[in-house]
Amino acid sequence: MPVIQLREALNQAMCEEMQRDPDVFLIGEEVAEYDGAYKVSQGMLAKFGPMRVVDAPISECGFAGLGIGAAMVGMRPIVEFMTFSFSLVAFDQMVNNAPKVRHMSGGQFKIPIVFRGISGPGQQLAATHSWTVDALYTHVPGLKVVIPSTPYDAKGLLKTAIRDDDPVIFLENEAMYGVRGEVPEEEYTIPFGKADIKREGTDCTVVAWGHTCQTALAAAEKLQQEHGINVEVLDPRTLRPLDMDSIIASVRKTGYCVTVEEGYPTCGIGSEIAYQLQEKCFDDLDNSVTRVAALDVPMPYSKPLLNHVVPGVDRVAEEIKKTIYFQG
Amino acid sequence: MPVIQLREALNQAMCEEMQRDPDVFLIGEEVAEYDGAYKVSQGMLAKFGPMRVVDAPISECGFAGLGIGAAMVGMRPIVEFMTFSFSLVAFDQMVNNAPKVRHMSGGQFKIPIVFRGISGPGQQLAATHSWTVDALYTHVPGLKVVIPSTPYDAKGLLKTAIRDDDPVIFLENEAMYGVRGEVPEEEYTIPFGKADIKREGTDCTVVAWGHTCQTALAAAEKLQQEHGINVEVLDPRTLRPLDMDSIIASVRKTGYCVTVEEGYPTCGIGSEIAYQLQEKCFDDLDNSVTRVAALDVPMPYSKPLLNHVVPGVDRVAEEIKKTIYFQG
Amino acid sequence: MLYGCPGLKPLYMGENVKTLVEAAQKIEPSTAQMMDWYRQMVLIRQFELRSAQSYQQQKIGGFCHLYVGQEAVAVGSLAAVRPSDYVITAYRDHGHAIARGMDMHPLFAELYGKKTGCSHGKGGSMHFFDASKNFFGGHAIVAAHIPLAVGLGWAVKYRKEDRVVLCYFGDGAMNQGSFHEALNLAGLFKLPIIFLVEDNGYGMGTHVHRASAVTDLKLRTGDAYGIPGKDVDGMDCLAMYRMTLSAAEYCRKGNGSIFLQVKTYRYRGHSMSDPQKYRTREEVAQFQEHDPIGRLEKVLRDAGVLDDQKIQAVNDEVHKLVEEAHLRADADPYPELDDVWTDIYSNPFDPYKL
Amino acid sequence: MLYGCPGLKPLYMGENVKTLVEAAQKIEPSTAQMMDWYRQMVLIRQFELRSAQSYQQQKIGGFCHLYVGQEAVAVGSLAAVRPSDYVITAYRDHGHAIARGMDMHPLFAELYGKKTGCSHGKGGSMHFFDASKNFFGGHAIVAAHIPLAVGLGWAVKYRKEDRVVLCYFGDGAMNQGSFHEALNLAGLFKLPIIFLVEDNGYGMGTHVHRASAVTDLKLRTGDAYGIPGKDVDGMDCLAMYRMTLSAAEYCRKGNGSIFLQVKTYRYRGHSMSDPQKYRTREEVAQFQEHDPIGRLEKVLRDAGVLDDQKIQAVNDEVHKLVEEAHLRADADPYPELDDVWTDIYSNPFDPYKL
Ligand SMILES: Cc1ncc(C[n+]2csc(CCOP(=O)(O)OP(=O)(O)O)c2C)c(N)n1
Ligand SMILES: Cc1ncc(C[n+]2csc(CCOP(=O)(O)OP(=O)(O)O)c2C)c(N)n1
Ligand SMILES: [Mg+2]
Ligand SMILES: [Mg+2]
Repeated sequence: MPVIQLREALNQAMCEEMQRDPDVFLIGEEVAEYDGAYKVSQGMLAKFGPMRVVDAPISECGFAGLGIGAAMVGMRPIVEFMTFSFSLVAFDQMVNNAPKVRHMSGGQFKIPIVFRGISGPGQQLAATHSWTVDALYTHVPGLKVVIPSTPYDAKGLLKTAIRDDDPVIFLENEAMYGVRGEVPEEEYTIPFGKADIKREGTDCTVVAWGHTCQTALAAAEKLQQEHGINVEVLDPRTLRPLDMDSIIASVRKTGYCVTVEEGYPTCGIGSEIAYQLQEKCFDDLDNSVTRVAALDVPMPYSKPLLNHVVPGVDRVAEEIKKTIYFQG
Repeated sequence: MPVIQLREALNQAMCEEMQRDPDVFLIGEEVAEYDGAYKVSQGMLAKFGPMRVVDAPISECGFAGLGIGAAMVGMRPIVEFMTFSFSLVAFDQMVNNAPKVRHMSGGQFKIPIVFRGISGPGQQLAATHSWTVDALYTHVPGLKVVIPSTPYDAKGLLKTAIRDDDPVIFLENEAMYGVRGEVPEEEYTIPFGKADIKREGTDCTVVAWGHTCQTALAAAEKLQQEHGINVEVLDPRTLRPLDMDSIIASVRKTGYCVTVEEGYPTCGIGSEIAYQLQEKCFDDLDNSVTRVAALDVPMPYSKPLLNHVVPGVDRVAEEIKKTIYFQG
Repeated sequence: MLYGCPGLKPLYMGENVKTLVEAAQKIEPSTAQMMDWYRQMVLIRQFELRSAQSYQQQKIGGFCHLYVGQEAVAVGSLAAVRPSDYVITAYRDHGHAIARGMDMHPLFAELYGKKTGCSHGKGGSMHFFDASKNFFGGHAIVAAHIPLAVGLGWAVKYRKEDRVVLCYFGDGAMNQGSFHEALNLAGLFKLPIIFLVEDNGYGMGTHVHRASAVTDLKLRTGDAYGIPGKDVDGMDCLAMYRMTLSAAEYCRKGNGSIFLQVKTYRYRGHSMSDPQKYRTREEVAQFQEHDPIGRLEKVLRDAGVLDDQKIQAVNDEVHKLVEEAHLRADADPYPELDDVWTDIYSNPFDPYKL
Repeated sequence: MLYGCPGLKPLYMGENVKTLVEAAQKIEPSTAQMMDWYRQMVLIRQFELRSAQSYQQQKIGGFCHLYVGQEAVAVGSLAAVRPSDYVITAYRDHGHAIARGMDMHPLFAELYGKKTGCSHGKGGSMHFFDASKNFFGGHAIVAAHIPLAVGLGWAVKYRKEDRVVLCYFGDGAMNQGSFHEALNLAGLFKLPIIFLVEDNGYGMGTHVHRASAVTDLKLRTGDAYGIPGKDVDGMDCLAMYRMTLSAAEYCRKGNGSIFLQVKTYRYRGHSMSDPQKYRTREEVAQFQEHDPIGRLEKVLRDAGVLDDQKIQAVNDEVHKLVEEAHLRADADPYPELDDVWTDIYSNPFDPYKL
């Protein structure tokens, strides 16, 4: 099977879907002539021309709304945000128009649109540019939230997102665009709401998605080698819908759960998973659920501070040990 | 002690602080000549003139930013949103500039600003106009989030908010403006981060704030009368900071906890409280924490549907009974 | 081509607009057409008066923004576009929905929150929609629908279709950032959109001159976005028809977007709960002298096709229809409680699967 | 009065602006002043070249937007305002910070994420601030600082102070909604603000003509907001000084806001990580022929106050200062890890209380 970068997997997904369906187009800042700020849309302008790969002015509210309006008449826009930090200037379009026009019209209009781009702390971009928007958008009924952690998942999930008839928030991560992995040549898609066990284990369930999935896997390896602790890493892959059945099944097996995210902890995804676990399998938990998240502060620029705020391998490993009462 | 409407309590707080401090001013849509869309600023234009009670165009992003900029040079703006649903078009100003300018400048600038207005389902305003923004803003470090449930609290908390040197999100509720209560004539303020037990009880802790505090109290009365169940209703009064110590103390006493909110459940305030409870007093809980919230859907217009989505007295009472394993 | 050309003499300074206006004057609708407009305006007004009653009777919840006084704007402009064209507006949408040809029953049913409502009772007064009529709502967040209009225009250009988009909004909406971003995109991509501001003088209780740095709104889009602005008397149904028809021509010819400043006036409060302290009875009375229905009535009388008797007949017929629609809607059932889970996702998952 | 007057002939069509421009031509700075500008521009350029090196050496993280080529804009305009005036800009802020008089050491320290940085290492390149110099940053979300400038202007008017606000932003920023809302508020409330667009032709890789429906940006604020627009050659420090000085006069006199379209050019990429495929070497070379430093150099040579030797001396002196500041900053300590909890709340609560 060919091994490609996650960036290329996304590019393939968009190109294949655009070839398949003339209603699909890509719009965003620098996606066309610049080939994408992070080169995800490399070569697409040449392939599809300026009506289907469209450079937009710095008007997130305008072009997000443009996408939603076009979706109302059956087009299938892919709207790229250079980062989802910039989706906050278009927030009303994201949380009111995209997820609610269908509802307010009594189901007369579907909104088949994908908003995609980077989410996460990134490389020392300071407080306003470092948003992890997982919780902000997962909070909102009417949206679907997708976040891949491998090139294989990235391609399969993005194709599903483009074909889905509902608004999808598709979260990528700068640090992962270069990650390589096997991606089959033949066509495939990945359904929403199906978690994937990225590492089998028996001692503790770690729920992690997107970039933190890598952190969790590294922590699992470390614990395996250093202490023979056998961690299960579960990647929900979509946060709305969220595959609680799989999470619960895993926790029933291990008795422990740690969640890992890079966003603010308060009212985060970890809080939600913890709530549902204590509600649905209170008696299967041998300890409380541990939420590992960014420290509850704006993201600082200075590198040592940033690395202290964002959960790393060591912190995750420590929290797992504490959670399973590991002595040593 | 004089008995006044919550609306008047807010008006008194603003007027007293504006008399005390010439740097305080009020800006928002229809706050001046119209006397406020909900008459909270009634008479203030006449008292303070058009430079201190300012009608703004329909430019939430613009006048929210105006407030933040003015705060950077020591003014103390009160920015009224007709409803916080409209703060979403100014979201970037709310979650990036207001809470982060201080941080990104290394503490050189304080942002003493109050954003206030209605939050909550309201009266059949449909999906975009019915936002409960508690969780959206509590999620963000750098902000403080305040939500009164009585005229007494409203005045004391708003005065504290206006004097506070940090950005404060002050959440009001349309259905509560007319609520009457005792408010002393003499000056007083209420500190942030101190919960208030609105009803003493032994059988179950119900955490509720703002409008749902009334719902919870009504449910408590109902359960007392119908079944002799003795519910404790705890009002945190501020969601950031959140007085977990008081919540934990109450839960240690009752062994059970139910949270009540009108916002979307996913990644809501209830999830957060549940997370912290199971983390900090796992062994004191005789059952899992129950989160009562709006159903996870956009707010419908039709009255019977709306009443089904928003948690009412009966639903809260039922959930309390289930939580404490009440048979009968 | 996709982008506006730098260096080129901006389009809005060219000939197109002059010819546009001249063309407008020449358009002569038949008296039959005008009779139809007259009836539509009467129908809208009676619909609104019935709505006002129903609101007082608490059959209607939430905000209810009446269109009384502005009828000529929706009727005249919508008479000038085709069923295949796209129409979108804000929350003051009763008149547009009716002029676009929606039946009154599903509208009343929507106001009453009934399952038979045009939006299944999910949207209410501010959210009338009808996909079959290319009527895209009904939007309650001020100006947030203007970027959607740009998306509709984009789809038309993308698919090389012969359609125009007619986008209505109020004078107050022009101070929202989304208005700016939308018009720049429309000007940049040369999209076939008629941006029509219903300048009724007030955004809620705030007069234009207290909200907008420039009060002659037609000036605001030319130099800023390369979108020519023209003004129209919104109390004159014929003028509305003429200008909109030639504006639509202008757009269909591929000239890009155009902006119409329509001077109009609302007789009622901003919404049903508006004490209206911000204006005098005299001011309202002044505008009522130019009542759009009265004006068209005169034209038709002069043309000899309308007299007291006919007027009475039209009013009686319309009144009957309004009452029937209202009574039917009033008797209709509310949605089932389980309906709260529907109309949210097209590809639903639990708990949205019923 | 608070609001712009309806009916009145809009201010921006009146005399003020003509006299403004005439006045501008008459202003004659001393050669001493100009020598100081020259030195400042050299200093900014060397600061940026050193920053570029440090970025390659990975002493600097995140985005780093260099000001090389645009020096005359910050230096000329900031020379024309007073220390008591308020200054705010976007993320390409190194030049403004230096021209505003900030020392280089805390700037390098900020770039290197050190505790001694002007923002304690919390902000980085895009977030230079100095309250003591009335320098309000340094803002990274495009156009989001423009409403803040309106707030500064509001405070000045509210307190009846003799200050003006100087607000910089890029050509790309003018397509954001916040620009529109801010300028309407400034025009409506007549606030003393100079809105200065540094039109360097590109927003990242997108040329103005592919982003803005109207490319002659000075036209975009007159009819739309009643804020007169003038253009200035941003490669000419003297022209920048003259126009800004008279613009400030205009604002101080209570005329409201003014808009300056400053034509300039950035020699380097948008940020350090920009392949610059969107423009040719030739294009860059063309603009470099009008290099702002070279141009002022010529003026000063002709005035007989500058020669090869003096130029060398200035460069040597500046180079020494830059190296010293860089070395000191490089040697400075990083913040302690506990500092992540500070600078967030003025009245902190746990866990922000240390
Ligand atoms: C973003 C936003 N801010 C405020 C409101 C509240 N609001 C509803 S209508 C209205 C006035 C709009 O005036 P205008 O655009 O002139 O339309 P009109 O009501 O006159 O038809 C306001 C302030 C809103 N719905 N959305
Ligand atoms: C709201 C928002 N959208 C996108 C970006 C990413 N971005 C940073 S700078 C920039 C280009 C800005 O161009 P311009 O305003 O002309 O300023 P210049 O860089 O030329 O000085 C973009 C798109 C951002 N920071 N904020
Ligand atoms: Mg209006
Ligand atoms: Mg630029």
